[in-house]
This record gives sequence, structure tokens and C-alpha cells, in this order.
Amino acid sequence: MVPTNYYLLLSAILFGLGIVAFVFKRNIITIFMAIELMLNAVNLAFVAFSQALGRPDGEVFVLFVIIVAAAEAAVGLGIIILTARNRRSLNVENVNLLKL
Amino acid sequence: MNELLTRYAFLIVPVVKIAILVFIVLTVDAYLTWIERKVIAHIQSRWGPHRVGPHGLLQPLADGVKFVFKEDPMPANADKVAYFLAPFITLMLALTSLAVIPFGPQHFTVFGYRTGVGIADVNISLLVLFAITALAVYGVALAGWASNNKYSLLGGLRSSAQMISYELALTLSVVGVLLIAGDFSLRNIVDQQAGSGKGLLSWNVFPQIIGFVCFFIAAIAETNRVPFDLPEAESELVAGFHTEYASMKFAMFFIAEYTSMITVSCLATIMFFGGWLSPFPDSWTFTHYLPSLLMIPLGLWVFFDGVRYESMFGRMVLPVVGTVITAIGAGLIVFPAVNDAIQGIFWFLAKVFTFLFVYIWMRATLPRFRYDQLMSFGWKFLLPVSIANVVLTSVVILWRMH
Amino acid sequence: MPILEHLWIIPLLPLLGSAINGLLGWKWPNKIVHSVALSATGLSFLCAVEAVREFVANGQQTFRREFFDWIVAGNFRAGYDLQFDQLTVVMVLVVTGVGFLIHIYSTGYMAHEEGYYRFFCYLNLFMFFMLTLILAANYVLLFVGWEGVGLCSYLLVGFYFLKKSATNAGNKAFIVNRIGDFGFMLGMFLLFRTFHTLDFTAIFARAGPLPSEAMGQFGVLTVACILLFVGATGKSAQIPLYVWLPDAMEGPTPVSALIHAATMVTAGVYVVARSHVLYLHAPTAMYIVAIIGCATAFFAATIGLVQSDIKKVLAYSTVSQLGYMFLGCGVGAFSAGIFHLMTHAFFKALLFLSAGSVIHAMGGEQDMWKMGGLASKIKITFWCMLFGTIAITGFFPFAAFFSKDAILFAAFNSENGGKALYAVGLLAAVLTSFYMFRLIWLTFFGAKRYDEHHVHVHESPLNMTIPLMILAFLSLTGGWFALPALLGGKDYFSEFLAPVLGSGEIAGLENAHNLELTLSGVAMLAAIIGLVVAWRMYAKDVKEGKSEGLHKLLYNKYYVDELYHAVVVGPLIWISRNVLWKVVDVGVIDGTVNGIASGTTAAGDTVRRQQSGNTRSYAVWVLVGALLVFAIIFWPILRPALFGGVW
Amino acid sequence: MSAELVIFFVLAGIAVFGAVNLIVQRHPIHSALSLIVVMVALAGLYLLMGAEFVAAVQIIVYGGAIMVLFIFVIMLLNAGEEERTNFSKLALYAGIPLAVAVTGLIAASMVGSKAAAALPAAAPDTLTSTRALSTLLFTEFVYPFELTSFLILVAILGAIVLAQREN
Repeated sequence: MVPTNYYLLLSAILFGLGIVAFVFKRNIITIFMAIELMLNAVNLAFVAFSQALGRPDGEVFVLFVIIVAAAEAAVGLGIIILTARNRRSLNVENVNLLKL
Repeated sequence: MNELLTRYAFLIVPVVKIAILVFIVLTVDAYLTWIERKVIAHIQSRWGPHRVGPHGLLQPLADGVKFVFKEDPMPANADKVAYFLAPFITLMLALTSLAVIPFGPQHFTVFGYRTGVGIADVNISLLVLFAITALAVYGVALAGWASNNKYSLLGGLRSSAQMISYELALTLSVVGVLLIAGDFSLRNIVDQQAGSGKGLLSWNVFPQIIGFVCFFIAAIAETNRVPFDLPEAESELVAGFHTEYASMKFAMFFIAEYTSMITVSCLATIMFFGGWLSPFPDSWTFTHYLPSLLMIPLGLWVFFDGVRYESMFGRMVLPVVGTVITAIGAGLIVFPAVNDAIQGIFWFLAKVFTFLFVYIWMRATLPRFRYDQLMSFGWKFLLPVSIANVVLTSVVILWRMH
Repeated sequence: MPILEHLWIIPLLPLLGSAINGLLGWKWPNKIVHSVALSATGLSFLCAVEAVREFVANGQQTFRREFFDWIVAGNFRAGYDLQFDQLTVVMVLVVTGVGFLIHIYSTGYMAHEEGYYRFFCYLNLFMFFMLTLILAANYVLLFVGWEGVGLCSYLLVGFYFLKKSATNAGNKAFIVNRIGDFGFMLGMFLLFRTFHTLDFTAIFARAGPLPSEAMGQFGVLTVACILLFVGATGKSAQIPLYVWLPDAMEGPTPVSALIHAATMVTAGVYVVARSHVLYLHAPTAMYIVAIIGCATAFFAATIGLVQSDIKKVLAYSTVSQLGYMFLGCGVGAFSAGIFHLMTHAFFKALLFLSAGSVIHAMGGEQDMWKMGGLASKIKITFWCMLFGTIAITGFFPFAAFFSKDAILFAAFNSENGGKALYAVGLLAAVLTSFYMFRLIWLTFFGAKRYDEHHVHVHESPLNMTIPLMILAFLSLTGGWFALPALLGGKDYFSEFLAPVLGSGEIAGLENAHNLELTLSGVAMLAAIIGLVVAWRMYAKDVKEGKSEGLHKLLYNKYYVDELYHAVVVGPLIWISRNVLWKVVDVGVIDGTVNGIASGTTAAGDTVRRQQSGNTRSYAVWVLVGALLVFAIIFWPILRPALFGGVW
Repeated sequence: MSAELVIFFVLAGIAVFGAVNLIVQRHPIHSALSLIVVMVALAGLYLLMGAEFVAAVQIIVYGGAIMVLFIFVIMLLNAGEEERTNFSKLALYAGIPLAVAVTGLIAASMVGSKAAAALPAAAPDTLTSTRALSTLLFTEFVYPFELTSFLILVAILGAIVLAQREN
């Protein structure tokens, strides 16, 4: 039996790492991955709670999160391709004109 | 000692089973190559391999030795990690996917640890299978990217695109079956197909014929086989993603391909063709003697063929093999219990091998798709049809309910 | 369709007419415009009649309905509630009827004016607001009508907005009314504070049982009533706020007839009568009303004596007649007041319209000293005018005879100083008949004092004269409700209004009938005196003498306007120019605004640097935000987690 | 130290290692691979908790679709190692402490909360059956569920519009 707190702690740590990655990576794609990492951390917390409470609602939310993440990835990567095509660079610090 | 065994049975038994399975699968893979070459050769009215051993039966062995002893170069400024990782990922996943497939109906208990024919018997085996096949993309993609070569990169891109595209169709095509079975467990899906012992009439392939067609096509594409073998299109990409690979790493890709062929055939068998169920009604008990009826003539033919084989080696080996086969066939008649026990596995293997034969047959027959054709076929035909199949099935099920 | 159930139709029709004319009329020929306006008013008149029929058919039960909520805030509710009782019957008939006639008249009078559609749009709008005012079942809705008619009066007085004097007059009317309305609003607030509602029925139901406040005691009710009356003085031109009405004559004559004689200016009287329950509990307030009314009646009459502008004369006579009405209300004879209101609506409208017809005939000339001898030229107008004059001066058996007598009778019998009130009222009656007959003689008899080559006098068209005749008939017969009272029977009018206003009977009065007869006789005498004096002075053709002394004082209206200007307007303007404009506006307000603007710019300059477009710094900002949010949300959990419950 | 605990720690270790590796690695492909490792580890944790369907979906969708897209794009753009530019001093200096603070806050608020403490340990034997999950999905959450389909449609359109070349 694993205490729920362990899962929560793990998810917090992963989330924090996601934040760090988000702030510190310069490659757009990697930053995007950092977002995915944070989403995963949240999912972990969701599942942990839903298991602890013995109600599947949390898992439903996880499914929703995954769906949203998929949509987000589709659009986001499209944008990234476009920016890379126009800027000739994937470094966010070169992409600071607030437009494609 | 004994209680120690019972204590750690949950660890030991699977390990042993894995070892056995891997050994069997690798052998089957090896001889599958032999069968493939032979069959294609005969279809193209050639002899195929016949130098190494009688009927070239030792060819796979020779190939294996060759693979092991070949030089293994690494391309200049290739990505070391990925280049190294790719084949392992591929092979590992291919083998893992076999773990959840049940090969027979039986359950037996070893050291108080109850287990079935097949390594793991999880209640979501199908999902696990799909999860693993989903990951299979990485091997190819990474291989293509890591080997730092235009052709390889293109091959990797192609294959990843193709796999993603056809995975949708693959998954959706079995949803119909899932709706009928209402369960993710392959074992239960098979049992549900047993119906009321009317034999093949209650198999899923009849209500799910559309689903089956979609599944089979998607499966071929998923395994990068002809006519969907664009990732390794020799004529355009000089073998695509594994151009830069040689010796054992190449062998891994090779084995992985054949293993996944087997996996997919098993899956098709289980999902649509009643797995280990006999096609005949249960009332026809005499069909239980079919295995021996098959094996005895085979054995005899091998025997007599071997007696007058040109090479000395063949004249020595083949008769022995023939007698062994005949003996087994006879033995099955003598011991009905054993006979009954192997029925399921027999039918399972029979179906699987039929599928494998179809694979090979197609490779010998069909030309390769063009890339855009492949894509448009996958997205514009296969996906809609399988979705339509899902809708149709669910409607019918609802209609049955009320 | 039962109109009573759909009472809102009556006000709605004029509103529709106004909307249609106002939005589309500018491209329409006059025919369509006035047919729209007329049909709107006429229909609402018919509806009113039908409503009255149903009302009577229902055994005169007060009909009250809340049609929809307008303002609901807490326990305060002001809905679009209409009510229909005897008082409303009188008012609605007068308003729609006279209004309709005046509409017809206007089609002739305004025929050649610019902005024909504008005129009728305003007129219909006025009808709408007036009907809202009299149908309203709570003070708030009534106040809507109240302000609305004020607006229309402003618009119509300034109808010739190219004339400076006209616009000034409009502004004056509006501003002076504002002062009154301020009082009215305070009154409403006080009432709400006292009764927690502004519904007539509710307020009166709660005020009924209250003990009547003693004379000279300024309790809540008294103050409220006085405040309401302040509003009334504004709207119905009583001392000290009457000054706007004479100037309001700048407007077209039909407007003067409808708004500034027949309907709007009587709104004050209506309000006082409507809230008579409160007034009956506040004798002080009633006394003030009576005194103010009486004073105004006399005061305005004196000014009227010497005016040379025909409309000004009528204007001042209106003021004094309104004074009569307030006198009636003040001495408790509310029904008499309303009665006079009705009759006055008839004959004053008649007088104004005939004056208008005269002016029309004279081609826009309003100075009586430039008229004379018109009787033979414009017979119909002359006779109608004469009827009106006889009616207002109160000869038997014309309208004012009954109404004015009822008022004077009540005043005579009222306690504390009733006799004095009566005397002043009587004097005012004398003056009234004097200046009215002066008007008649100056206008219609004697030598022609105008140049016939330029002015060729002509009778007005039918659509102007027919309303005159109808009104003449009404002012002849309008008072006959009270005829039986004179013959010892009972007064049908006050009888009819009794359910609302209570019977105007003075209790414990022996042989009231004989007294009443004598008093009417005296009134007749007063009228005759006035007539004779006027005849003596103006029958022979007279020149306009130069005015000095008392005449000059009267002619300049006691210099009240100048006084107001010196005391109120001047300082106000001075303050607003030197303090409000130069200090407050330029210094404070503009300073603030500019300060804010420059501050914003500065802040923007500093904040702009953060908008670097660098995603990573944005990420950090997001992080900061998230940190704060977390800290806020989880503070209760965090405190033990972080500080181990040290805090 | 029960078997589950061991498994948990192993998987958690893998996950954290993957996450750290994501940050450390300078080549996007390696980051992506480490992220995949994290996801697989999380899937294992889900299985450990008995949420087998979510685990499967995690791998199929995240591992099999989304991350493949990432790698696909990386290969397509032929992204090299990220260069070490530093335009945002803010990110450099304020980033770490803030991140740590937020992590600490989240951890403290979730773990330190009475509610979380009161929770029973996640019981692996109580498998939330996929059936129950789907029932919930199609009864209580049916509107959001349908909405997600719209979301995906929109996303597809957006991706197509973005990705097509101007011509």
C-alpha cells in the first residue's frame, strides 16, 4: 500500500521540474515538452486523488486533459513549424516580435 | 527449497515461461525467413535456398552466424545514444507485445501459482498490446534519424507518419469486436466467440468482416510489410531506416519485423478467428484426430523424401525427422488426453501460420504503394470505413438490445 | 376589448403617434402627419370614453393594475401601475378631449409653420406624458409624467428655436420647474422614508389612521405636503415660481392653450387633490396652500389688468385661476378645485384658441393696442371669445359661475381667516372680469388701431373655428353638474368625486343653501362691477397712455423678474463663472484629468519595458502570479505547513 | 517495505530522472526521449494504482501519438542543439527560486492539507473498472466529452491551416 501523499509529492516535484524546464530551456519544442510534463504531473495528482477517494471522476478528468493536450500539441506544433519556417530559428529568444 | 519455490513462484514461473517463449519465437522467426524465401522462390518458380543443409534447412543458422560475426560500423557523427538504442527498442517492444497473448485455453498450476498458456494474462491485454505497438514507432523513427543519413531520415519520417496514420485505423477496426465482447481481455474475447459450440459460425469474422479487412490491411502497414514497406523501400531509399545498420543491430530490426508479423497474426486469429477454438462444432469429436492425420502423412513424406535425398547429410537427417514427426502423430492417437490437450494450441498455430503464409504470399504478389497513395488510402478510405464499422456495429447492438 | 384591462393603451397611442411622426414625419406631407397625430389622440380619447363607460358599468370601482415592474430594488418597487378612479375620469376626459380639440385646431394654426411634424410629435409626446401623469398609481410614475410634460413644455415653448426670446423662455420654464421638482422629489423621499412605499393606495391606507397634525405643527406629513406643494407651485405657476408662465407664451398659441392653460399647469392642483388624504392630516400645509393660492389669484389678476399683449393677459388670468383652484384645495374643497380645473380647462382653452384665432386673423399681431373693432370682421371668433369671457367672469349660467362660487363658498366657510380669503378671492374676481372685458373691448370694439393696407383681417378656417364652437358650448354647459345644487338639490360633480376626495360639505352649517345663494349673488355682482368699470374705461376708443406710478409697477409685473435676477440669477452666474468655471473646472477637474492622463503615460512607459516579447520572462511573470494565487488560496493550509502553527 | 512500495520508488525514481534529464539534455530529441521515459514511468504508476485504462491511454495517446508528433517535428525541422543565448536575465536569476517556491507551495498545500492526510492510501486491489469509467464518461460528463470532440476538430483545422504553405 503506497500512501497517497507519496504520489502527490511526486506530482509536485515533476510539476516543479516542468516549471524549471519551461523557464530554462530555450528551444521552443523543449519548452512545449515542459508543458506536457506539467500536464502529466497534474494527471498523476488527479489519478492519485481519484484512487484515494475511490471515485473514477478524477480519471475522467485525466482523459480530458490528455485530449486537450493532444489538441494543443497539434496546434502548437503547427505554430512552431510556422515560426521555425519564418524565423529560421527555434530559439524563443529570437522569437520576440509577438507575431509569426 | 520447495516452499521457497512456492514463495517466489510469481517471479520464477514467468521468467521461465519468458525464456521458453523467446526461444520458440526466435526459432520460428529464423525458420519464417526460410519459409518466406522458399515460398517466394517457388511462386517465382525458383528453387530458393537449398545449399546449406537439406532443402536449405540450415540456412537460417548460417545467417545467424553471419550476423553475429559481421563487422558493426557506426556512421560518422551519428547520434550515438539513439543509434544504439533504436534497434533495442524495436526488438524489445516486438517481443514484449507477445507477452499478453494467450496461446491456448488451458490453465495449470505450478508451485501453487496458477497460470495460463502465455506469459501474462491481464484483463486489459488488448490495450497493453496497442500501447506497445504504439511505442514501436520510436525504434524506426530514431533509427532513421540517428544514423544521420538522408535516406534513413526519409525512411524514418515515412515510417513514423505511416505508423501513426494506420494505428488509428488499426485501433478503430477492433472496436467493433470490443463492442461485441464488451471486454479488453483477449482470453475473454476468445471464450465469447465459442458461442454455443457451433464452431466457426460464431466467430467474429462474420459479423465483423469489414472490421477484419480494415484490421488486416492496417496491420500489414503497421508491420511495414509489402505492399506498405515504404520505410525500407530498397528501390528508392536503399533500405530506408536501416540502411546504416549492419550485423546484429540489423538482425534485431529483422527479428523485430518477423516477431511483430507473428504478433499481428496472433491478434487477428484471436480477435476474429476464434483463437484456439476449433472451426468444427464440438459434437464432431472425430475432428480431434486431425492433428495426427496431418502429421503422420507429413512425417512419412519427409521420411521417404529423405531416404533418396542426393546429399549424404540429407539422407542421414531427413528420415530421422520424418520418423519423429510420424511418431508424434501416432503418439497423439495413442494418448487421447494429450491429444485433447494440444487441440487448442494446434488450431491456434494453424490459423497463425495461415496468416503468416498470406503475408508471404502477398509479398510475392503485390507491388508497393506510392507514398501519397499510401497516405490518402489510410486517411481517406481506411479510417472512414473503420469508423463507419464502429457506428454500424454499435447501432446493431443497440437494436438487438431493444 | 375591455379597455380598462388594457389601460396602458390610452397613453401608448399618443406615444406611438409621436414616435411615428418624430422618426418618419420629416419626409411626409402635412396631411399624413396630422392624420397620424389626430388619429392617435382621437383614438386615445375614444379609449378613454370607453374606459369611463366600463368604469361606470363596474359600479365605479377603483381599478388598479400593476402592468410591469419598472424599478425593483430591495423593498422598493416602482412599477408601471395605472389606476382609474373618479378623479382620473375627470382628468382623462379633460386631457384627451381638450387635447384632441386643440390638435384639430393646430392643424389649421400651424399649417404654414416650419417643422410641422416636429410640432405634432411634441404635442403627442406631451399627451403621452400627461396621461401617464394622471393615470399613474404611484408617485414615481407620476413624477415621470410630471418631468415628461415639463420636457414637452420646454420643447414647445422653444418651438421657434431661432428666436432668442423663445429659447430663453423655454430655459426659464425648465429651470424654474427644476426648483419646484426638487421640492417634489424631497417630498417623495420623505414619503418613502415614512411609509416605505410610494404607492397611492398604500400610502393613503397607512396615512388614513394617523392622527391629524395640529395647526402650526410641522410634522412629517406637513413637511411632505409642503414639499409636494413646492413642486406644485413650480408646475402650476404659483407664487413664487409663477414667473415662467407668462414668458412661456412665446410658444405657439395651441401650446399655450393645451399645456399652459388646460392641462399641464393644472398638474399641481391634481397632485394636491390626489394626495388630499395627506393634506387633510396637515392643516398647516393646507393653510399655506390656501394662502398661496389666494395671493396668487389676486396678485396675478392685478398684473393682468394692464398687460397689452393679449396672450400675456390670458397667461396672468391663468395664473390667477390656478390660484383659485389652490385656494379651493387649501380650504378643503378639493372637488370644487377639480371642478374649477375642468371648467377652466374648457374656457381658458377656448380663450386662448380664440386669441390665437385673433392673432391669426391679425397676421401675428399680439398687441391689443394695435387691434380694435374686429367684432364685425371675425364673428365666430368674437362670439366664442365672448362666451369664454362670460364663462370665466362667472356670469350665470356659465361654467365658472358654479366652480368659482363653490370655491369661494368653501373659503368663506373655512375656519381661521376664511372671511379674509373670501374677500381677496372676491376682489380677484372683480379684477378678473375687469381685465377680461378690457381685453374684449380693446380687441373687438372701438376704432381700428391697425393699418388695414398691410393687415387684412380674415376669419380662420373651419378646422380652427369648429373646436372653438365646441369649447364654447362646453364652457357654457360645463358647470351644469352643479346646477341642481343651486336649486337646493345636490352637486352631482362633488357627489361623483366623493368616493375619492370625500364630500366637500362643510359640517354643522345651518341653512348653507341660502348662504350659498347669497354668495353667488355677490359673485355675480362682482363680475358686473368689473364689467361696468371696464366698459367705462375702454368702451370709447382710447390711446395707449404712457404708464407711470402704480400702472408702471403693474405693467412691469412688480419687477419680480428683475428682483429674481438680482437676488438669485446674478449671484449664481457670478459664482459659476468665477468659482465653478475658473477655479473648480479649470483647476481641479481638468487638473485631475490631465494628471491622470500623464500619470498613466508615465506608468505605461515604465511597464512597457516588461513587454519585451521574450517568452521566458513572460514565463517568470506567470510563475510569480501562480505563486501569489497559491499563497492566497492555500494560506490556511500553508500556515501550519510552513510555520508549524507558530503564528 | 512491501513490493508495491519498491515498485513505486523505482518508477518514481525513473520519472524524476527522466524529468531532470529533460532539462539537462541539450538536444531536443534526447529531451523528448526522456519525456517519453517519464510518461512510461507514470503509466506504470497508474497501473500500480489500479487505473489500468488511464495507463493504457497514457501510453497510447501520449507516448504513441503526441510524443511521436514531437519527434516527427524535431526531425522535420532538423532541430540541432539549443544555443546558449541569454537575453532574459529575469529567467536566469528569478527562475530557479520561484520554481522551487511554487513547487514547495504545491507540495506543502497538497501534502500538508488535512484533506490529503485524511485520504486513504491508494488501494491497487480496487481496480476502477473501465466499464465504470466509460459509464461516467457517457452519463455525467457527456457534454464535456462531446465538446472535446469539437475541440479536436477545431485543433485539426487549425493545424492544417497553420501548416499549409502559402500558395
